[in-house]
Amino acid sequence: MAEDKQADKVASSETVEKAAPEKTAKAAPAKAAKAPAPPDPRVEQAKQQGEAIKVAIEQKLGAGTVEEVIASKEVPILRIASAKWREAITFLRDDPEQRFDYIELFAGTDYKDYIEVVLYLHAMSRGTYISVKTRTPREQAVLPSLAPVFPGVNWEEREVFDLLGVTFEGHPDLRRIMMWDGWNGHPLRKDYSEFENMPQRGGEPRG
Amino acid sequence: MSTSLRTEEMILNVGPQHPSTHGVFRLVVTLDGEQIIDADPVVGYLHRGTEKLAEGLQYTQIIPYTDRLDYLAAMLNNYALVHTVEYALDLEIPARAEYLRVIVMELNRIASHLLFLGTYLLDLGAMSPFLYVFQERERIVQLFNEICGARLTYNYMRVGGVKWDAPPGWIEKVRDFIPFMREKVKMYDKLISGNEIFLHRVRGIGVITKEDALQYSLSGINLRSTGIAFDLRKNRPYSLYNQFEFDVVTGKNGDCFDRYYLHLEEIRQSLRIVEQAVAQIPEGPVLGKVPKLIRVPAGEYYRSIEGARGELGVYIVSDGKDKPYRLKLRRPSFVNLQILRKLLIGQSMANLIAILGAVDIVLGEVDA
Amino acid sequence: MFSWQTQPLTWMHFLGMLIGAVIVLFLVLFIVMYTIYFERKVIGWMQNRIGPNRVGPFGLLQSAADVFKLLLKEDIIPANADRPMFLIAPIIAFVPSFMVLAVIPYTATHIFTAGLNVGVLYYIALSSISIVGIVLGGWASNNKYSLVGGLRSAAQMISYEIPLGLSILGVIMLAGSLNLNTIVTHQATDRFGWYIIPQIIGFVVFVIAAIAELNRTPFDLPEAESELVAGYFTEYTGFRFAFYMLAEYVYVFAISALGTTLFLGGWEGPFLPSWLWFAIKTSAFIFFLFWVRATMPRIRIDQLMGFAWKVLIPVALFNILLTGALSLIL
Amino acid sequence: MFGFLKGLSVTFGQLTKKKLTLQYPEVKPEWPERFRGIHEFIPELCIVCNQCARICPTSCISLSGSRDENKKMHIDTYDINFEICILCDLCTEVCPTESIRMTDRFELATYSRDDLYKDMHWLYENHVKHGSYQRLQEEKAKAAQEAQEQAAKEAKVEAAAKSSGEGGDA
Repeated sequence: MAEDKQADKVASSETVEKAAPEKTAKAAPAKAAKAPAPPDPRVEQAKQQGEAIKVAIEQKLGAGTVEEVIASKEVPILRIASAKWREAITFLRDDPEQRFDYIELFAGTDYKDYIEVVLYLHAMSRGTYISVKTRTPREQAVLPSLAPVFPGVNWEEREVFDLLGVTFEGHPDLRRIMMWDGWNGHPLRKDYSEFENMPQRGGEPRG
Repeated sequence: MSTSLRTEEMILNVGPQHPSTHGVFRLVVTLDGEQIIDADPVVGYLHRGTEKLAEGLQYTQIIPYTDRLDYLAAMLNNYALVHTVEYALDLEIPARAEYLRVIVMELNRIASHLLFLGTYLLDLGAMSPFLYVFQERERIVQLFNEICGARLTYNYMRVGGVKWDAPPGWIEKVRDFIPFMREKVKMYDKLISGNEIFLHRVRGIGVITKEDALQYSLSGINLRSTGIAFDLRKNRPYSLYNQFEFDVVTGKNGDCFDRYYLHLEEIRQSLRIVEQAVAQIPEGPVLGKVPKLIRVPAGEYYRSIEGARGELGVYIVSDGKDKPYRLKLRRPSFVNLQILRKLLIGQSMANLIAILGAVDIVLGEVDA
Repeated sequence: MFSWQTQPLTWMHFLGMLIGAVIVLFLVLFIVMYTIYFERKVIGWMQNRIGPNRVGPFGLLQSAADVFKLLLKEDIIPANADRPMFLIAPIIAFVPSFMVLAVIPYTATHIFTAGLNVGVLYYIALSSISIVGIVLGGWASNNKYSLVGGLRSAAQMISYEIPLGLSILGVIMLAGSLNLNTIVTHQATDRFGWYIIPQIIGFVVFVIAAIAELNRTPFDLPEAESELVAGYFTEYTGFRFAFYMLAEYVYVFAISALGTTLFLGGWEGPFLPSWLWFAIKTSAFIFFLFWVRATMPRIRIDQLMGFAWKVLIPVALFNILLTGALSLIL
Repeated sequence: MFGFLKGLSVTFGQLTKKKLTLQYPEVKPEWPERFRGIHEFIPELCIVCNQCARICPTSCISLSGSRDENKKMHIDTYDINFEICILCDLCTEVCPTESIRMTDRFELATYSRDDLYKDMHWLYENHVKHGSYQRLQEEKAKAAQEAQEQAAKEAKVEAAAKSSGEGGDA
């Protein structure tokens, strides 16, 4: 029975893998189109807010910096080109209009086609918060590090590096943080299999 | 012949098995005499891959796993998860359930802060407070045991409400607990806050500036000790917190003493909230109308609550299935611990434990 | 008053002395056993626990069981330790703790007491030898925590010897003698009563310095378990560990006995037999040590050193001046 | 200046307070009704719906059942692996017939890991020694009912005997 369940689980996770890319890939842009159908005032308002920030960013950093503006409930979500990632975050922190000076969340997600890094920024003085994200291809996942701007993302970036395999350029100390150095693969990637990536036993070599 | 004395840096491994690291935490300290010139925190010894596990579990099944993150404040973890799911589903929660949630969450916050007091004083060498705090904590834990059948891993909240209604007489017991706890807080003030040795060890030690606190994304007491009044219960009210009267207490100097004292103060504030909640709690159902299989609509959701150690957030990416596509936990201990290196460098070895203890980490949460 | 010193040394007398020494040894072991029991009970009660109660009635045999356990345990010597030093260090720490007991006047009849004319000096001189044992143990263990603990204890104990000695000077000035027996008899006839009254400053300094000498909370830095795991005896096991423990508790008794003798009138007191008075006063002193331990957090090493040199020594010196001035005037 | 004296007074005040130690192995703690201890399993009630095994977050329950001649499902094996069970209570929550319940037994220490693999019989016996609240309640009610029936039966027999005696007389 236990084996059945195990098999069941593996199967279901495979279906997730198969189903997810189309769905999520669709979901993200589709949401913008879908949302107005029952016009959710929160989403609309958030999007307006997001557009305003987009204008501000692009004024400073040039058109194309913000690739997409969507919203989840009342939170505006801005997708920023990975090349301008650090500049955009620095701008959002330092601009007197924005002053998003506090990082609430730093998360990475593997979407099969690309890896997305999400930030929730909070403006202490105003009490508003937005979400910014950026994408990087799965093979050769590289992003500019935010650690020089926000030292507090140091470990978060290490965690994303460890579990999702995104290399952060300019990070002062990019090492695995949860897994030990001899670990193979990146466990939070959707195609990670604990059977193929049997880890090296024992962790650090003893002196 | 050289006349200068050859000196050598000493590398000291504090942990992973050390009495004061509160679990399996390792700190590689490089010492020049008594001075710390580098400190490298090594975490991950308790990593259980909760986020990975959650991708294969239904939302209800994840709740017991959240119990095991910050095991001193499991009610708050429970709530963080179910709150995010409820937020994603736009669920209405029955009033009684919300009140029960607030009561257990604040009680849990008190229990967690009490344990901080005890362990912090134990780190500093006083052992009696450690045993005293367990007496009050025991009463809270017994209350939890009566309401949900467990003392530590509660698994009490459900999407849409709570699992059990309060047993008969439980609310009265909570009411009786409040004056008892107030007396005890006074006792701690008397026992600890005035002690000269204690003051000398924590005043002006491990000072965090406002700028650092923001840059390092500190939250909870670590942030408030610097004077920034940021408490999600006030700033972004969730649950019923906008209905209760309480203060966001802040520190002045951002030192270890402020952090210690804020714990005491927050116990007082939590008691105020519990008092109001107990007085107002209505009758009614404790579980709203929830589909049998909870499917979160596709999209991404992030909600955070004021955990016992700071901003406790849950980020869910859903593809519309009954299991999260990705679940990220914003663990306050993990984020707060990063500043440790900055606080330690330049300090003397003797301050190490005082600083580490005041950051107030739980390794279950750091490593997830 | 019978005294061994006034008798010629014959074989019979030597035998008597030997038997006396063995009796004192066992007596002290007994006292130490129950000091530990007393400590665990007192601290337990202060923490709303009941303390040891499993072995024997009321747990009275708990310490005996602990000692047996330690004696039966494997004696582990770390591979990288300095073997001969590691082996000898506990003994160096332990032996002086017993030797200092020779000068303590327990009763009105000094049957077990050497009426040494430099009794106070002898006590202070011998008790500092224990430091060597502690430093050696910390060094020889080849463990960083042990080393830090051992060096801390060296710094601490040497620093606190000075205020300890200075605080006693006041008593010596009043009594006019270094002989502990004489000091006790002087207190009985002194117009101020026990020396705790005219020497209250000296007494406070003595208590603080004594706690520091004993490495007990709040001055237990050499073995600060939350920082240094166990300090200088981190690597010790079995009966070598027991030696350190024993030395520590013998010193608890010895310093309490010294404090009683110097400031609380020793065995002196009405109605009750003298040994009982001595026991009561010493127990009160010991109780105070345990009480402090149950309450205080640990002081920091640099503050500890600063406290000795910047506060205690000046205060003790001032006390000497004051004593001198007062004895001139009054 | 003398804050530590206040502290000393606090600790001294505790000396005479009531001591709180629970003499654990001799005195067992009393658990509330909802306490989540080791399960008991009542095979008669089980309908092999598999819900407990499905909801279990750690997959520690394995069970199998078969249909009898009346097409009713019967449980054949039911095992819980207490090495990985986290006593989260989700299995009892979903069980439609309450055939799996939680007792107030909490001691699980064994000398071997194999001993933590508990089968149906062990789980069924679990209540007998350690008393699941509901189970005991049921048994009590059952015993009371039986006693009542017994008494009723005896009364009947007596009455019958009486009447037969009377009949005999007549």
